[in-house]
Amino acid sequence: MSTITPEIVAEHGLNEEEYARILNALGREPNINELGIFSVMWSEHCSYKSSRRHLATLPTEAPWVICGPGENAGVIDIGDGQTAIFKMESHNHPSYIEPYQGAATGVGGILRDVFTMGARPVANLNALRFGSPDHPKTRHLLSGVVAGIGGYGNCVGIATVAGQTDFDPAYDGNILVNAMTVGTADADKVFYSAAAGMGNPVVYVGSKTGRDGIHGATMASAEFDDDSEEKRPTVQVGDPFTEKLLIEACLELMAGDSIVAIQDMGAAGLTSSSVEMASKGEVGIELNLDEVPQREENMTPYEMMLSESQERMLMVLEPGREEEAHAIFRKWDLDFAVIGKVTDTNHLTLLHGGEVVGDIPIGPLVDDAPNYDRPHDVKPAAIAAERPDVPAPTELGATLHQMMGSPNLSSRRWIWEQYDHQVMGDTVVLPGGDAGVVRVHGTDKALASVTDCTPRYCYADPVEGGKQAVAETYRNISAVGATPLAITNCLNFGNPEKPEIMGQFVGCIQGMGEACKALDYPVVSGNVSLYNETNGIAILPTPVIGGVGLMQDYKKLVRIALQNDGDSIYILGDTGGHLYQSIYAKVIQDIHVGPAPRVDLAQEKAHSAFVRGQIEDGTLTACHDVADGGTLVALAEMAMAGGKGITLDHEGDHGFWFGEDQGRYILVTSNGAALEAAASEANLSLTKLGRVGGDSLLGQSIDGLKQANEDWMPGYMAAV
Amino acid sequence: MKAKVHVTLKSGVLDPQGKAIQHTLSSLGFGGVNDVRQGKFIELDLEETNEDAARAALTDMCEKLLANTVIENYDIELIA
Amino acid sequence: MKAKVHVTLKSGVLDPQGKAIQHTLSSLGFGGVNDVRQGKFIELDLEETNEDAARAALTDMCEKLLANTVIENYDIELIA
Amino acid sequence: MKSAVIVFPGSNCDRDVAVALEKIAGNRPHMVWHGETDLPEVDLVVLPGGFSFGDYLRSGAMAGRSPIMKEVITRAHKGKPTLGICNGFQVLTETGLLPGALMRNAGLNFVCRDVTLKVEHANSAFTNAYTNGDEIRIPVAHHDGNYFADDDTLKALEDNAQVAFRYKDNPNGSQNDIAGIYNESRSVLGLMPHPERAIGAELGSTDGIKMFESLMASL
Ligand SMILES: Nc1ncnc2c1ncn2[C@@H]1O[C@H](COP(=O)(O)OP(=O)(O)O)[C@@H](O)[C@H]1O
Ligand SMILES: [Mg+2]
Repeated sequence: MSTITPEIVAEHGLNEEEYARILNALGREPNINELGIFSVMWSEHCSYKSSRRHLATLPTEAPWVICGPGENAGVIDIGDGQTAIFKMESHNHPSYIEPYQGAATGVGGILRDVFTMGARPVANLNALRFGSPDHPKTRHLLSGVVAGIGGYGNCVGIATVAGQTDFDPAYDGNILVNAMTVGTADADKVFYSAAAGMGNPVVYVGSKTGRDGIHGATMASAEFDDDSEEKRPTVQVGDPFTEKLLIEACLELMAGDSIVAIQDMGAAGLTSSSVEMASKGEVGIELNLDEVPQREENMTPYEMMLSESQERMLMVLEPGREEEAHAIFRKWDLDFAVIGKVTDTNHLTLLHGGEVVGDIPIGPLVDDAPNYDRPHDVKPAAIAAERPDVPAPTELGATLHQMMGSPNLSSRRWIWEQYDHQVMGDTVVLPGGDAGVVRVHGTDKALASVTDCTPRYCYADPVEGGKQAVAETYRNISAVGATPLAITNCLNFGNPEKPEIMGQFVGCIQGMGEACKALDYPVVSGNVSLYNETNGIAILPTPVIGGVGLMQDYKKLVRIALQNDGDSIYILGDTGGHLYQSIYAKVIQDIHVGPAPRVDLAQEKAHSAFVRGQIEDGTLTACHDVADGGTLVALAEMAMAGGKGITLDHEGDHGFWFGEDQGRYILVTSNGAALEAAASEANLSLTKLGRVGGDSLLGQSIDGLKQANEDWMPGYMAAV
Repeated sequence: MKAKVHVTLKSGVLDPQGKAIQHTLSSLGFGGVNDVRQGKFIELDLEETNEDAARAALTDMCEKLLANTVIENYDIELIA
Repeated sequence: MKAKVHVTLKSGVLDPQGKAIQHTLSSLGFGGVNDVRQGKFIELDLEETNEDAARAALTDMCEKLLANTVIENYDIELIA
Repeated sequence: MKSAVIVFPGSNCDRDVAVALEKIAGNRPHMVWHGETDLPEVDLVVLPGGFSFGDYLRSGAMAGRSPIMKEVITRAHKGKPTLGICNGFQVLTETGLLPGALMRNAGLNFVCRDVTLKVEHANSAFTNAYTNGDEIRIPVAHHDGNYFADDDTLKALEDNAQVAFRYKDNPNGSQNDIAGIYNESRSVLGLMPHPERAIGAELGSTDGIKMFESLMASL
């Protein structure tokens, strides 16, 4: 066996101190397999070494939380013995290298995290960030990512119901592709990953293992595979057909009682899945790598342990149940192999060709993982001492028209029409609304889900931005009439070794935590993606929040589209006219400095309760939260969706119409008196803005606004 | 000048389509098919008559559009 | 025995992919591309070692699965 | 009306159509796995939407060669009503039960949206609750819905009144705006749009209901 040189250690991304810890954990020098395993388990991605202590501050509990962070996905109670299971994950880097496959395998990976817990996936969401539309790579990346998300999700047959897409030059060299899946399972059919039962079989199912995505594989194969052919691509290719079979096969097996534990093979495949199962169960696992189904010849233990081939799962079965399980996987034409067993050694033991090729104590591998308290400097960044006033536009209507056709406010129809958003027949609010809503199959209940984040606020003020991201999902879920229950998240940041970036991270987490706590809206799962930097230029801090809420009766939901001529239009919440960091300031006035709007969490809670109450009572005919672009943009969106005009009878300056003050909703009703009485009883600020009617808004025809709004993206994508 | 371009997956890259074809062939009773790989075959009709110039243009087309060089190889054949 | 199968669209059958490629090539600045047709290229590895038997089996595979003979032609090439 | 829904590996609208059949026609269809060779005695066979075999090679190609298809074809030749929706339509053309082929959408992208269809010929067990010329809203969701047939076939389809539905605003480049066709005897219908997704106002449209009502009344 080769000795481990400092170069090999460095190529595995381990620093000297970390390597010393490995020597200490093992009490000897690792072999290359063991080094590979330590390196992936102690990578930022798997060990959360920069983020762990901060994540630990997030609130994760509520009476309805069945399983918080720590498992493959979070689980919440949705009543009647049913649960919702969800998580979000990043696939940023792979999507930049190969947008189609990167995004596709991102969707595949997050689906597995959800169905590995026993859930049938019922909705996919995503949050995408691209560089400037003018950047030469943006079109190619956007078209590949969207095709990849659709290509995978459509084929597997899970509706993609909501998402978010933004452009900003900060993502020119690091796009973000975050994918979220929501599933449902019966509460007594939730599966966990803790291995148990000495001697129980460890079973591999799904696709065969190839040399996909092995990090540092160049080096390792030079060591072990002299006649290595062409340099191997590290890009994984997704196979959604196999994923669909895997979902059906796993759910069929899960209907019985033969599974002790189950875990998808995600990042660091066989390594992280087996280590996590052993660690959670406080047992050992012995794997005989000769039994691993292999797609290529002469695979080394190193390659097998580190391969990130897709569409694979690892399970521990009850003893003697192998044949029954095998029959199911045979029916679905999937590989099935007993590759090891649970042991009482508390070690991960690897056998290959009759030899022990790795033997690592699980405790140190997991518990001794680095856990850094990186220096951080939390401070609002963009509050310039001297900042200009944000001037008024020359003409309100024309400015609205210009904003509706700008890249970040334009319609995303070009994207979501490439996603099957209706498959499974339960989607009752399609993309384009405030939240995607899918019925809980066969019931009147429905789940509302959404992804949100406003990176420009997070950059200007990490704490407020962190709060805002949580609050915006809370609002979007409330706006359809659902009760927000819990969130998942995907925290995308630059290099945590820089104090200002770490400061953004810590600040955002602080804000998120405050919001989750105040709103009774805990974190049940999530993911962290750091080092999103190219040539020292970091992305904007982008803590994407995925929120999930529940409606008892989907028939009561409201949408954003204006329904009836003559209905009265109100805004709930005060408008202070906060223009700094607004779309108006950025797009129309080219002003990028100034503080982010503040989030009043007590008010968020009160407003949400009020809105949900009014929807429940049937008072509202349409509802929409006020977000990017402010009040006038929200009104235009409602008008376009309903194909109806609005007559405004409220006077306001540009701060009123374009300001991005938080916590506000547009409420539309046929019964203004009832709404006004309810608001005054609840002591909430409600302002009448006008009424539905005609075919224009501020002199702009709704058709014209719609055209500007709909045409930007198809036009952009058609150009070369 | 006519050209034929073959675009194939690099070796080691998973080919879900090939795998599925192989599987269906075997269930149709075609035994003894060890492996199937599916690629693309693109025929182009170019105005260019100079062979070198045509090859250069085609290489450029492959790099820029016809092949995804992260996972695919391409091969250009010219027919006078 | 290895085999290469080309599956191409019959002439007269419209080829949306070929047309799109041609269009994109032209907007990428590749002028003088008169026509583009996209087909499939399938490589098979067979256990069969007899050429005639292999060709017969492949013809059968093409007729039964690899090509849709309503719209596609196929061409079989054997490599010893 | 007794019905069977064929389930291929990768089908994903099998449950959706079963829900629609049960909701409107009143009883639950038999779900028949593609690997079976026997079909139960039923009045209607449905080939559902989805991505059978991942739509690898060609959409519907591998499903068209599944063991169960032999029996489906035999029954269809005997006049047993057979409905193919989306991927099911692709399977029907791959097996030759319907003429032509479904190619990649002209815009190359997958397209999921509500489209307006004109009911062209409503004289079949699938469509007689509609009236010729009706305009209905039904969603499409496909990547390969671009209907192609040679000139003679197209002429025959038109002459024999075999075009069931036409797009008002063609989303995929189909010849003659064809969205759905019958076989000569009108016992087989294939269409790209998804009537099973248009069976409730909450889903955005109720215009698919009449297809299931037609079937229930006729069979
Ligand atoms: N930002 C976060 N907030 C809450 N939980 C998190 C966060 N990041 C990671 N987690 C949790 O840490 C665990 C490990 O995450 P990850 O490695 O992404 O899981 P997996 O390997 O199953 O995809 C999961 O339970 C995940 O929910
Ligand atoms: Mg997981």
